[in-house]
Amino acid sequence: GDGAAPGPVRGEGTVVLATHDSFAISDETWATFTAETGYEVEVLTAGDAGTLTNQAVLTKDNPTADVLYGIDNTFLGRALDAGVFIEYESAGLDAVPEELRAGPDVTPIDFGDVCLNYDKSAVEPPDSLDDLLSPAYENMLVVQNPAASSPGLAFLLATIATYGEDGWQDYWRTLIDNGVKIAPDWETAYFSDFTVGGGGDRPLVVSYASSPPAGVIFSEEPLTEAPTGTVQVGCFRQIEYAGLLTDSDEGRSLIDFMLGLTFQEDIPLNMFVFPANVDAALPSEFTAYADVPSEPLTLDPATIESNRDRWIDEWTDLALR
Amino acid sequence: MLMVRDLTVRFGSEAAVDDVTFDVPNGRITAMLGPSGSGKSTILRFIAGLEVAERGEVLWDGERLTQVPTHERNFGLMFQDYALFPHRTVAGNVGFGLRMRGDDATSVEQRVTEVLDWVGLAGFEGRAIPTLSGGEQQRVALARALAPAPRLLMLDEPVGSLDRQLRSRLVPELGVILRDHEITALYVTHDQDEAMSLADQLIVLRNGQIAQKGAPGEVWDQPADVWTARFLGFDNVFDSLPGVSDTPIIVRSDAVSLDDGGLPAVVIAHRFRVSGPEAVLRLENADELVADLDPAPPVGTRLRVSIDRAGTRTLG
Amino acid sequence: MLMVRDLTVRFGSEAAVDDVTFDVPNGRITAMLGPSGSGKSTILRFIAGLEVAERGEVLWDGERLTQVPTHERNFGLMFQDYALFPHRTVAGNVGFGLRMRGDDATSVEQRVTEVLDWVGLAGFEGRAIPTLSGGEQQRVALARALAPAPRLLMLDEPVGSLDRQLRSRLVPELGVILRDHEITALYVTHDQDEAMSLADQLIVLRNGQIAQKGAPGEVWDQPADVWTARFLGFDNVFDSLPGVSDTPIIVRSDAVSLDDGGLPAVVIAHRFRVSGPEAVLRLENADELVADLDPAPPVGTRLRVSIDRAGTRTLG
Amino acid sequence: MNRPGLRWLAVVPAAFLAWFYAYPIVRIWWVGFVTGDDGLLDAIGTAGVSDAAAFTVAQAAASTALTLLVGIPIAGIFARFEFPLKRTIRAIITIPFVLPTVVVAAAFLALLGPRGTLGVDLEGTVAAILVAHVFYNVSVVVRTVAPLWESIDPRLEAAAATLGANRWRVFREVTLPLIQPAVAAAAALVFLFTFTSFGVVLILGSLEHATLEVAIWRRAVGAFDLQGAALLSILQLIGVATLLGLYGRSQRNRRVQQNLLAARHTTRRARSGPERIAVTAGLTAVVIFTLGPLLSLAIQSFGGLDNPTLSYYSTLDQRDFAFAVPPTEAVANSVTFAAVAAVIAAIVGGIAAAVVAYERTSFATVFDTVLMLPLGTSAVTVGFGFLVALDRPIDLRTSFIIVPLAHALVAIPFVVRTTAPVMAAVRSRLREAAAVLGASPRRAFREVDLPLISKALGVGTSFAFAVSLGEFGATTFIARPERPTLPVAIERFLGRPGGESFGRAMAMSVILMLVTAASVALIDRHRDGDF
Ligand SMILES: Nc1ncnc2c1ncn2[C@@H]1O[C@H](COP(=O)(O)OP(=O)(O)OP(=O)(O)O)[C@@H](O)[C@H]1O
Ligand SMILES: Nc1ncnc2c1ncn2[C@@H]1O[C@H](COP(=O)(O)OP(=O)(O)OP(=O)(O)O)[C@@H](O)[C@H]1O
Ligand SMILES: [Mg+2]
Ligand SMILES: [Mg+2]
Repeated sequence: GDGAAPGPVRGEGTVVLATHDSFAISDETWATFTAETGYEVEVLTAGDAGTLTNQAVLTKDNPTADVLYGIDNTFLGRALDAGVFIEYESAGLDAVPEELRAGPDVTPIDFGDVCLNYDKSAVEPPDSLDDLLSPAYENMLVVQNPAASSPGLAFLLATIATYGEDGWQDYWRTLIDNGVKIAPDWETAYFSDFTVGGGGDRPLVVSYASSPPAGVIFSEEPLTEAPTGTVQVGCFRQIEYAGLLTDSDEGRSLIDFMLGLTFQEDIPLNMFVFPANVDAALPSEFTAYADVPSEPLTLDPATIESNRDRWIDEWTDLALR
Repeated sequence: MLMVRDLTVRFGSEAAVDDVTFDVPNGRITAMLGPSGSGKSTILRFIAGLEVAERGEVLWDGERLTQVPTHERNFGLMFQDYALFPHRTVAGNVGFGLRMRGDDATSVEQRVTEVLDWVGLAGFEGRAIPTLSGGEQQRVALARALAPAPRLLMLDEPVGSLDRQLRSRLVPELGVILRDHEITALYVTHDQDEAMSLADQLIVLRNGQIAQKGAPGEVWDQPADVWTARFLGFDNVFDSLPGVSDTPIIVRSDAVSLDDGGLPAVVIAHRFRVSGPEAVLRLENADELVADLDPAPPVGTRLRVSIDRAGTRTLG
Repeated sequence: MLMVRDLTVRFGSEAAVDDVTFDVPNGRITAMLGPSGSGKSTILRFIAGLEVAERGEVLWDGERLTQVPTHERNFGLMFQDYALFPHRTVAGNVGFGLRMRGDDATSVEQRVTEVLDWVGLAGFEGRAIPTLSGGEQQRVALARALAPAPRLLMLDEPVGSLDRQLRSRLVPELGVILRDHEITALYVTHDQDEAMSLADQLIVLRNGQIAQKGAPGEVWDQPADVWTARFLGFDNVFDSLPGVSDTPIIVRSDAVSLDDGGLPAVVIAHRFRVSGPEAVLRLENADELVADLDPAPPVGTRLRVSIDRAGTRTLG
Repeated sequence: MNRPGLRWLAVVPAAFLAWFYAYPIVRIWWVGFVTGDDGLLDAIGTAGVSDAAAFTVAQAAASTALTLLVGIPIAGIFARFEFPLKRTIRAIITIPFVLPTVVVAAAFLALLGPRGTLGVDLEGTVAAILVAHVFYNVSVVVRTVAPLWESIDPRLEAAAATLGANRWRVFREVTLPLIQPAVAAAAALVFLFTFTSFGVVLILGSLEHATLEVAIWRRAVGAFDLQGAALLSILQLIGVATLLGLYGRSQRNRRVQQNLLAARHTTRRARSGPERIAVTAGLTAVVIFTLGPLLSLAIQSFGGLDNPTLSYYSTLDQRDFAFAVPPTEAVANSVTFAAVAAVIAAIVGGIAAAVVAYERTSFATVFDTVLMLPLGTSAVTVGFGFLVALDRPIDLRTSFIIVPLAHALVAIPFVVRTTAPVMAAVRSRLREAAAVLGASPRRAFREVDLPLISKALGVGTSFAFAVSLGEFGATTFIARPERPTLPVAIERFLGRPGGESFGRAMAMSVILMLVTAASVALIDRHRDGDF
């Protein structure tokens, strides 16, 4: 919009950040930002990561925000193709591991691993995705529909990364024969079907590596040990990026700030993902109950972008029809 | 026989119907007269089972109907405001009761034509209710109530907005129809002549109570009291008439004649009636006396009149 | 002066009003009579601006009103079916016109009480319309139409469902009120006596056309034709009467007397009237003759009657 | 009598729809076709589409039929009888309407899931979809039909009874024809609502069942195949328009003017034994059906029956984590949005209804159809349409008003459908009476029509309010200033593992229920005051 527009007035010390619904950061952090840069922040929330990406593409010619944050590697390719971002290399990138980066357009801010969670009291964790096919794990796993759920998609990608573009279909067929349950979304899977979350009957669920600590923090009675554990294999890494939508200083300074320690260290307990900045200190719950998988799986954003729909369609055909 | 016993209907505090008891013998026609608001419609609605009474009950041939729902009583009711079905044609309205009874289409159609014909609405079958004139609507309502020939037919001012000519044809014919089909009838009207010519029994209501009850002839020969007499339309009703009677008395207007030895009076007005002009006289005691004087003397004329006892009736 | 010129209103093919022209002089009362469906209400609705005519126009003091919207005509109309506002109290209905006129609350209230009082509904201000009896509703409608004292007041059977007693008080008083306020009035009624006693002018409608027009007295003295005479309620109307007249003639029932040299006739029925019993005779030519014979001879009696010329009127 | 000079009023709703509906969706279609590659073939090629279309229509029709079946008797009870707690019950049955699908899903699974308390497992069956749809929409039928029904002169039914019609016949022959416009209106609303049903189908429905809505969402969001999405949403719109066209035709010349009475003259306490039984049974049934799932939520919000706790409520507003929206803030946001949306919908919808009801022209019929379309258009289409269309002349995309606007778009059809039938039933004779008493047409409308329709208008408005509370429509697809509403707050809690998050989400849901019931009851109370 132009100066006359109601809502966010651009420039004049306000920087607009577009992000997804589950974005959250504490007020203190923003206060710091304003104190440091003099800019006020206005946050626009816009559905899930997919919706967010599409919005960025749709409003490319007349962006609604200065900075976009929350787009992950499963959708990044789309935004890059559309060229919605203005190149920006933040100084803070030095503190970010190489494997998180994805070119000059975007700045990695955080990452989270979609891993199998298991009920410590009910099962031994599998050592590989293959184990899940064994009778020992019959009717034990619940996953989400990749068409409707981001962790669901991540798990599908994990299987593809593991068994290759031609191998994953057979894996899934066997998995289904072994009684995997498919839930429409994470909430249903975790709160209705998972034995720990909601008294369901499935001790294995696709969730996040950060779920165990979260489970401890938000458990009804104080816990000294997490009731759930993370299976270290078959984890798919989701990396969330920030990108510059308008060629503006306030935008740049916001991205810089997001890589800074104040912001980075505020991330885990608000969004339950890990900071991209290696210097950022983790909260005790994370160090205690979350173990970051050593070699998480990933796929190249471009590959994901060009195949995602076909994969999902194929999956739907073999899983649901 | 229809019996209404100790009927009392209250709306809020005041009683619309107050301890009313009467019978309607089978196949007979009872006319109900009464001022506006005296409880006529309420009584009909109660008999139909549409009104809950505070006290009292209605019986048919000795059977208590309190628990019998309206649609099983086989009592017809023509509503004062017609209550025609706005979404149905004239035929749809008139044939309704027959269809409910389960008659087959053709016989319904036949009967509808027949009844409409009778009320002078031949060819109106297809007309929509809102396009009818007031009197036409009233006739459709009458036809609708009559068509199924219920065992009891209650008519709430069935011909009130029809012209006299049509009325003077319909009313006697209605009487014949009712008697032919042995339909017991309860007939609310404001037209004394109608009541007289049609009814076997007359009920006069006053403030929800029965003021008088009896055969039309009796009632007119012997109105119970001054109020009833006046209500029945008698012009010259006096609590007493000096030199003639000191009990309540009615004087027929044609019983008054000029007589130099009679009561002094002055002509204060003329009244035009179809039957001819009438002179309104004021007597010395300020009572007004209507007299058939033809030609009527000009207003203001002082004169003396005497009253032919044959033309008087004492009350009470 | 209200002028209606060449009015023709058609619904579909048939004309409800067919080339009607008449005037209502200022401050005068015109009564409109006519069979059900003869076009009375339609004419009123047209004058009020609620009906579009195929032809014809209405003028007030020479001014064409065709383009004047209803609410600016200051014509009052009491609808035959009352059209009371169901969601307003009695007072809300009666005071409506006054409020539209912009009267202040207190004067509205005052006027409402006054008018309600007059129609005998004192204390009904707060009552809800659906709780009123038929006649009460009619009186509210009358009060509502009268309250703002419009320059032209059109009343469509204003007292049709009121008892005779109340009517005989209201109608004359209404006349006085109208004249006092110099309200021009158009009054539809089915009651000849009402028309006679109230109106300065009489219009008789037949199938949407004017059958006769004139002062009440004239009209009753000289009905235009047999139909009109019969419609006006004359009992003995004959196209000709052997030995008495071979042109259309009316015979008053009290002009008939027993006379051995008279016309042979047989008593076929009795009719009870408030004024006393009447005998219905059949003459040799099968015409029926109603006669005031007191006491009435039993049905079946063969007798001879003569007719007093003084009691007859020839038509046309 | 045709009310003159109303047609021009149509410009208000027409302009509104043109700006906030027609223009956006046309823009997004346009974008779709210019950017699209092989979307055309994809969209049509996918075998799923025809199935989806078929399933969409089938489940919508079935849901509508069921909802009417349940709703009409209840509407009758509300329309004809007085009973204790009337307003409360009326408010209660409106609650489901606003609940987020995830929450309802959780509730249903708790009752009808694999380990459901009722012992039947409907998870993933079409039955689950239908039951949920009835659960959501029964109040639509009740609240749309009751206002007209309770205005019908009972003497007509009495007349039928005196002519020998038993209760059923009276209903069939007299009542139903007279309330038919309202019933049809309710049917249309429920149909459109279920036709574009998204969450219910996605979460409760077996996953292989996809409605067009889901297909469009997958194309637009998942695959970002705007061309395919555009094609599907055009397909969807054609379907909706056709059905609405038929609806419009069926309604022509079906209007009957009648003597509308105030509820207090038509409703009474149940008298005979059968009546009492029927009323009690009906109300109990609907209350149980509604409250059952709601209660299971409430119970969970207290940490279950074994060891109930208030902790979820007490901890709701401690802002220990940034994502946790304090209830006060969420309630404030929700109510503000809802109020604005309701006002917009009431004004625009009210005017639209007047045009539809009084203009007996074919123009009105078409206009009527168009008014309903937003309810039958996929939310994602409208949402993305907003993004590409509403940046000039003034940039509304990120302004506060965008949210209530999006809600109003969905709410307007409710206002129109609840109000127009009653408006059309007002006897023109009354307007004539007002006119001869000196009331100008505008004044006559205010003095005669308005009081008679205000109740229906109120119902429409409270629907608009509810629609907004429930965050229906395009809002999830547009970027919005961070003003988290109750549903958003609930979703945020649900997005976190741990029993406490779930408990808090349930607690937040209970708050949403209370807010809904309270506001609906409030608007009703205000309306019950009328005549
Ligand atoms: N909208 C309409 N469509 C068709 N015919 C109509 C319509 N309105 C009135 N008519 C017919 O026009 C004729 C005159 O109607 P109107 O109401 O003027 O009669 P009326 O003289 O008032 O009769 P009544 O004394 O019964 O009220 C009637 O035959 C009626 O059927
Ligand atoms: N629902 C009601 N609430 C309060 N009063 C009522 C109700 N219904 C009728 N009344 C009153 O009861 C009395 C009797 O009413 P009813 O209709 O029986 O009179 P009616 O004899 O039929 O009069 P009319 O000849 O005018 O029709 C009237 O005074 C009326 O105001
Ligand atoms: Mg009555
Ligand atoms: Mg008329």
